[in-house]
Amino acid sequence: MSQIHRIGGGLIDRATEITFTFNGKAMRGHPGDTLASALLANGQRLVGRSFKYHRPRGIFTAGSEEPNALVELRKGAAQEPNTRATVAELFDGLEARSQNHRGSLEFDLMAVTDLLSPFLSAGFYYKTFMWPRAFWEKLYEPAIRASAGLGRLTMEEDPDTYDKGYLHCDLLVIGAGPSGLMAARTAARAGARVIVADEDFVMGGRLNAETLEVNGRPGADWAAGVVAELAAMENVRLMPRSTVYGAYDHGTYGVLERCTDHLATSGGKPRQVLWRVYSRHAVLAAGATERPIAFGNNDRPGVMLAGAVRAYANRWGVAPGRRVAVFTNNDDGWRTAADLAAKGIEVPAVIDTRDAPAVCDVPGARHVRGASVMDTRGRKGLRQITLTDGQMIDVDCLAVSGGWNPNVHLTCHQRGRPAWRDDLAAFVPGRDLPPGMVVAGAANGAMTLALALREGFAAAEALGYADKSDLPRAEDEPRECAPVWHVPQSRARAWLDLQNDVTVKDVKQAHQEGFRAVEHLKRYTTLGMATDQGKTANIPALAIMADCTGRTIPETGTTIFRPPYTPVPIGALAGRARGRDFRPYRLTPSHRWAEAHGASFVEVGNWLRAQWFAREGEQGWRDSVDREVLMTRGSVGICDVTTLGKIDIQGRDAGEFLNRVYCNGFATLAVGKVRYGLMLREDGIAYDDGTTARLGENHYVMTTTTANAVTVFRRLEFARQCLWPDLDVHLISTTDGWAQFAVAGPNARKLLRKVVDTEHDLSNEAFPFMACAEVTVCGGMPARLFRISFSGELAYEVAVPARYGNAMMGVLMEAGAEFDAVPYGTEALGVMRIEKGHAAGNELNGQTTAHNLGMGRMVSQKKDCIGNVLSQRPEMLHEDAVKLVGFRPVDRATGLIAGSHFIRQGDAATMENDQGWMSSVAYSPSLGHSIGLGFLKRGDARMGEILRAVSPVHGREMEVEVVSAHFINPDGERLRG
Amino acid sequence: MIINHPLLGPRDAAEFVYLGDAALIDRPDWQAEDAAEAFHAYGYLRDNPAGVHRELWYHEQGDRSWLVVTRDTVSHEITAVELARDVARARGRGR
Amino acid sequence: MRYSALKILREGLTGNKGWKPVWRDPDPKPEYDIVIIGGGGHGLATAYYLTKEFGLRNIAVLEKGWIGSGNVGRNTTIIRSNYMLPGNEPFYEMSLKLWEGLEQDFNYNAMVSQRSILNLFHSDAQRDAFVRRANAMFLAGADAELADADQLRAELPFLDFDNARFPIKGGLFQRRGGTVRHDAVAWGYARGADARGVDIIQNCEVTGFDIREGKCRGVETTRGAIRARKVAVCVAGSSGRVMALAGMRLPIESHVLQAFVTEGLKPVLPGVITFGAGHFYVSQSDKGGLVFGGDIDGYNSYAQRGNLPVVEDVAEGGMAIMPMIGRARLLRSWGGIMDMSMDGSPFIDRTPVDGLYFNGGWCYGGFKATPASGLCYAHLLAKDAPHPVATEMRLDRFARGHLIDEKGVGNQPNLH
Amino acid sequence: MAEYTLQAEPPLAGTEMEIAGVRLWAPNDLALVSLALPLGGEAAAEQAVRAAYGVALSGIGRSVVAGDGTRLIRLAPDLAFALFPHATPDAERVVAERLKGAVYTTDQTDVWVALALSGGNTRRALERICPIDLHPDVFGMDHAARTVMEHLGVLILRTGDDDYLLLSASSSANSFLHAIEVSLRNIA
Repeated sequence: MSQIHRIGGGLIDRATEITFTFNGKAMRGHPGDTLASALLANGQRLVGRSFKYHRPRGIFTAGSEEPNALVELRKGAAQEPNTRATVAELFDGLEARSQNHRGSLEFDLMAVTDLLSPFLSAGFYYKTFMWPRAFWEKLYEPAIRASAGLGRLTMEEDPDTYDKGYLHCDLLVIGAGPSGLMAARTAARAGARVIVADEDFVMGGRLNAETLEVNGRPGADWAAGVVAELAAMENVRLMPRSTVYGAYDHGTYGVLERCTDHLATSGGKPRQVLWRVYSRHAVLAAGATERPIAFGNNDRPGVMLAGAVRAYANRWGVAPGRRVAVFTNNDDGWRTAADLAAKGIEVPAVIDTRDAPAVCDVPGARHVRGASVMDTRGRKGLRQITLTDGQMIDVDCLAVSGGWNPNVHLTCHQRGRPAWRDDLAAFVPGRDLPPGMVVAGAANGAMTLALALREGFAAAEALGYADKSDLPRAEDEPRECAPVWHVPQSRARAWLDLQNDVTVKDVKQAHQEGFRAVEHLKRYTTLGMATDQGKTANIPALAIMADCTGRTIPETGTTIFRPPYTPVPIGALAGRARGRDFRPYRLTPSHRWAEAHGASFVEVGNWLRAQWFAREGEQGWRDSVDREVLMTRGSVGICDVTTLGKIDIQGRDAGEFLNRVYCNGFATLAVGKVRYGLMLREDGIAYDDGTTARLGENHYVMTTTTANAVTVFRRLEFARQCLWPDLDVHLISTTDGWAQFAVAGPNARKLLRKVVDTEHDLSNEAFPFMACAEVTVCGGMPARLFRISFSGELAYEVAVPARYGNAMMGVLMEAGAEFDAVPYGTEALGVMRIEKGHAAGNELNGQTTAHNLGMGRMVSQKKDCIGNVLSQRPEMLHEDAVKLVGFRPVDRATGLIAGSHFIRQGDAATMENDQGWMSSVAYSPSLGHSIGLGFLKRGDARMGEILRAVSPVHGREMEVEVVSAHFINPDGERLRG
Repeated sequence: MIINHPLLGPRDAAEFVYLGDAALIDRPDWQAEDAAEAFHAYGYLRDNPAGVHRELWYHEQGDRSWLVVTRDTVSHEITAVELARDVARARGRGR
Repeated sequence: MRYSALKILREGLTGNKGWKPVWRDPDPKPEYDIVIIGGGGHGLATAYYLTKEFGLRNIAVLEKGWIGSGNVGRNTTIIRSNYMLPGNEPFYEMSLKLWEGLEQDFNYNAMVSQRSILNLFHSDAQRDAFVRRANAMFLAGADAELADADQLRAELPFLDFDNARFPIKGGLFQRRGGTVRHDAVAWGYARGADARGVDIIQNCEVTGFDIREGKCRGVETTRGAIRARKVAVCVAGSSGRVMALAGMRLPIESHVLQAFVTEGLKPVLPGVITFGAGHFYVSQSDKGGLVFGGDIDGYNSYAQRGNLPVVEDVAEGGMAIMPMIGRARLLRSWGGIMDMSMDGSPFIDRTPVDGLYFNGGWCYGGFKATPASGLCYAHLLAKDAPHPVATEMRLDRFARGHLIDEKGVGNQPNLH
Repeated sequence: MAEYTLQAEPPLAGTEMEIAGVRLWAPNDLALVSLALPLGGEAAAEQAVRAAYGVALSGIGRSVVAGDGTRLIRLAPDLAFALFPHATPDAERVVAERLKGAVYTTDQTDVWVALALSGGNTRRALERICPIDLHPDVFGMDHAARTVMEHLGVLILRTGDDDYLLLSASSSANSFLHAIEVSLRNIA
């Protein structure tokens, strides 16, 4: 097929011909075409099927409001469903396919639903498909789902990349039509930082689609001139192919820039950029959208909006039909007739609902006054129209104009309500605009070119950007409109929402059934819920409802629009944050050493930590972990514990501050000592624990758990700034600054002795359990040494500046070689802490109290500290409260299951009989069987009791014995030794 | 949203972490007769107004200051931003 | 009027002219036995069960705007009973059972679709917590199923198993979970309540309470004063506003939660999927749109709209677990106002004012709770005693120290 | 002589590239020490700074370069950073000795990692990740701001017409470099 509908003129590059395919059929077009203009040029009228009745559909509009012409664009993983052909820029090699049909586009098997339409009226599905109950999921719903939906996702990962960005300006101009360009030029000349965003790939708005003149020149030329001037200014950023999709709080706008959608491939560059624009002011100059008139069978391919018809002729040099009738209720429809006739296209008739004289001379056209189109014929393309006066006219295209609706969408994004203007028979922006926004031009109801230019200028001026240049000259073209929404003589179905197949009858039925509020109407009939969000359908439907209720349109209500203005790909909203770039990785200082020594890594928050270090010959992770535990307890092990939060706390009142943020006492901590601290939330729940070391008179270092490092810091700042602002205390995080290693096991001291410089006495007497000091290692390297133990062994933590951490790990291992030192990972760490009965994240889960954890006595009632008052609420201290205890399987060969619940022997496994839960389990290589920590009602008083630990989700249960949580070395002589 | 930081100028609210009603500054006296009740009200009961709300935001991705922001919960309009430390002192908090 | 396939057939053949209003549009009477404030899902369900289960008749539901205009019309339509704590799980399990028979019960197809819900986990600690939760579900008579990564890969091959920042280690299924056509729930309850004589009064805003001598005797409204023996507040999202009229402060903050839907797509998702290392949950509607959401915006708000950071955060979560949705387009976003309570759990309780009852604090668990909330509130109103599955949903639980905190984040509503 | 010696391995050592006409590199041996001004001792602290460095602390969000090349960055009313070339792991002691106990000092050298960018396209690249307005009239010479880029906390400094120094947490150095590098590639 060649471009049989191509005519002269337009803003396309005729010298270059490009090829594309539609449903596999090769076609040709030119740069500057949209897919829609090229399809029309090639005579392709049928482009899709409707959602519900699978009716044949053609191109209806020339913009982003398109309800019909949705295609699957591109192929393979790059295939994108539901792309509007009317805004898809044509490129060489473009592949498009129609969607939502079974069988071919021409012979859609699902079209049978159209025959059943009397039974598929509004909301039919709420009234049936209920019997038998099981059939809904098995039969009805799958059938409905299969026939619903539009395009297909490929199920493959989106192959393109996306980016984001942040822009700042004084003025964001939304829409580069006449008013937008005037506002931009005025503000730019006044020196403002201006951004102009327009969804089209050519700026100029309707000027590109019209034959109107500015300053005696074609409007498109004037626009190009202004664009060129703006492009040359440093304070202006022009953003074509950029849709302002949302107006958010405080002058924040969301803008989607399509960078490579007009190219065959993205070439490794981001396909789209999602900009967040911060703007002091905005001029909304988004123009207006034409609306149709509802009449019988008004959905056939060939029935189009009048403004679109002339846009195709004027901008793209395409005749949407060979014989085009115009059906209008307003003056603007006549412009289509005149422009087409001037292009040599036959216009047999202009049918005007108004009984009024011709608006202009249209050569060759009959003027049918006071009449309407009431029906059409032509199954897959319009052939004939029938008028209310009985005339039948053969046409292959009908240009319909029901007037224009200002594009008020962005004015509603902060819940602003549009206001009705009778003279325009349309909603215009209301008073409650987003702060900083001014509306100009057709978006504001200024429907003529001269008005639009003037408003654009005035908008900039009103915002304080004055420019002395003259307003360009243009005419106030005739724009009278006499609202007609529906042709009542039509007997056939008359469509309102073309995509979702909502007809006038559906609206009437909704009214009949009481769904009269606008939102009820939409939700019940699905009106305006399609991909076009009812941009052409909502107002006519509202008018029909108003008619039913006998109220005016504004009394009936209005729909308010929500973001986005046009749909935004999820990929663009996510930007780079996907796959492994979803969140940053934090690596421990010894990460490279661990990689080189067989570590498996595990995600702990954003950290990657060594989980275990497999050795050759080990059969699975348990072998490695058991070995790491046994070798640590047997001699010495080393673990990178840098991820624990470290907060440097200084100030004259630092000690007092600590005394208030920990529930246990800190007032007496001596310099050179470390103390375990338990932090409560103000609601009395245990929150975080760790150790705090006093390095100097006014200098402490707090450690937090890995998980809570950030939030503890935040809470401390709250206490410091908001609760006790006059304490002299200063906080700064040093988590990343120090590489910290646990050195644990009976040979820990011997190992460290080789590394810590000799002037530091490490003897048990000089450096006992819970001592700390600033020392040097490896010949003068500043380091910190803490004698603390998570494993229950003789243990230290030694810290060096982080950049020496990788080397330090190697040095510790080298020095430990004679003791057969092992590196151990988080698994062995976890096993050893369970063996020792230390609570960790599974126990400090934000639901447990110090009382539950067996640390109730730590909560001092003798001082003011966060959480101590509310921790004393009666039901938190209940004698029946759960207590942290240890468990071991009665059958030692059985593995315990974390998450099991405890049930008394003989009781049924029900919630009423629930005695608690197992929070952590591990295989203890030291004991040779599985052990667990768990919370049990009055657990501390039930030592020796045998309970059932049930895990119905595993289909398992086992007998367990309640034991002390301190499985290993309960007296602690090892860690003090 | 944009929070006009009293020291740093306008910043995207995404840099901040929200806590809640600025009444959280007014932590009760732990030794008062009615301490249990006062802490219950402090910890759990909120005015939750539809309108002007004084609330605490923390500039976590910034200067780490806690701010008291006066914001309308219906329109989101912000009419004042103060350093929480100043507010706390003005409300009588000290050491 | 009973709905059936036959009825549709008959109407279709006669031009669909015989359909009647689904609910009447009565003027308020001067007095009712019970006035329910709030024509949302919970309020309408309460009215329905008061008539159906407790035989009460003289009831009005007062709605400020149009029924279903609150969160029942703005949620992501998910039903499930995968809770952990004794104060919650039996209640939500009863709710799920009510969902299972709801449509036949009120003769309205709300498209209850038990397509399953899957919570992904990404760490061992998360798995342990899920096992604890799954077992609690079993103890309460609910269903749960644990799947490892291999099973998930077979069942949901489009999830990102190979390139994920937080690898999927497995998931917790509740196969009986799923979705419901949310608006239809309000309409179905309204229809059932109306048929049993309940007056549903739209465009009737409560402007005050008539409280004298410690007893609530009625309400002032934009359509005049209405006397009532009992007044039942049921306006989650606006609880703070309405209860302020009665001079009451609540353990609740109002927050905005955004929700999103894409353009229609052919079926891609079998059920509901939630991400365990970010904020994202998604299902696909019968119309084909991916319906998804994430975390609340995080600041007190009564504006039914949100801001960009959360939109982007949610999309990031989506791309992190299913990068095949990158080219699906977000079509519409909206915001609902949540009653975020201090422990993330709701209230169905008497108030210190005699005759004044309160139902609220649903956080974002309100939709799935609709049937049980209605039944339990009706029980409380009819018998002045809590329903056995709702005994812990009391306003005084914070003073007593009995928290129902599923997430363990404490008295900071925006973290629940 | 000790038996063992430790070799420094700064996370991004040796990073040096040019993309989109922008030079991107990790400066060597940059030390960073935080200075906390004691409550009630602010004047003394500022005096000590002036005495030690010959310059006054700047206003918040600004920095000032002392004669010895130390850049003093004022981040909050009671917090400043001293950024200076220094190779050995004793930066905190060096600064503390100069300030004679008038401020609380904490070594921040290894908490952070630095990347420098230079070239005409720098702002265009940073636009993709930086929410701060970097327009030269707004974010002037020696301005400093802490903000968030690609989920990373970043301290950004303007050190020349088209020169910026960015600091972020050292543990996420690779992700930080990746974020900057992608920004440059995306505009190339």
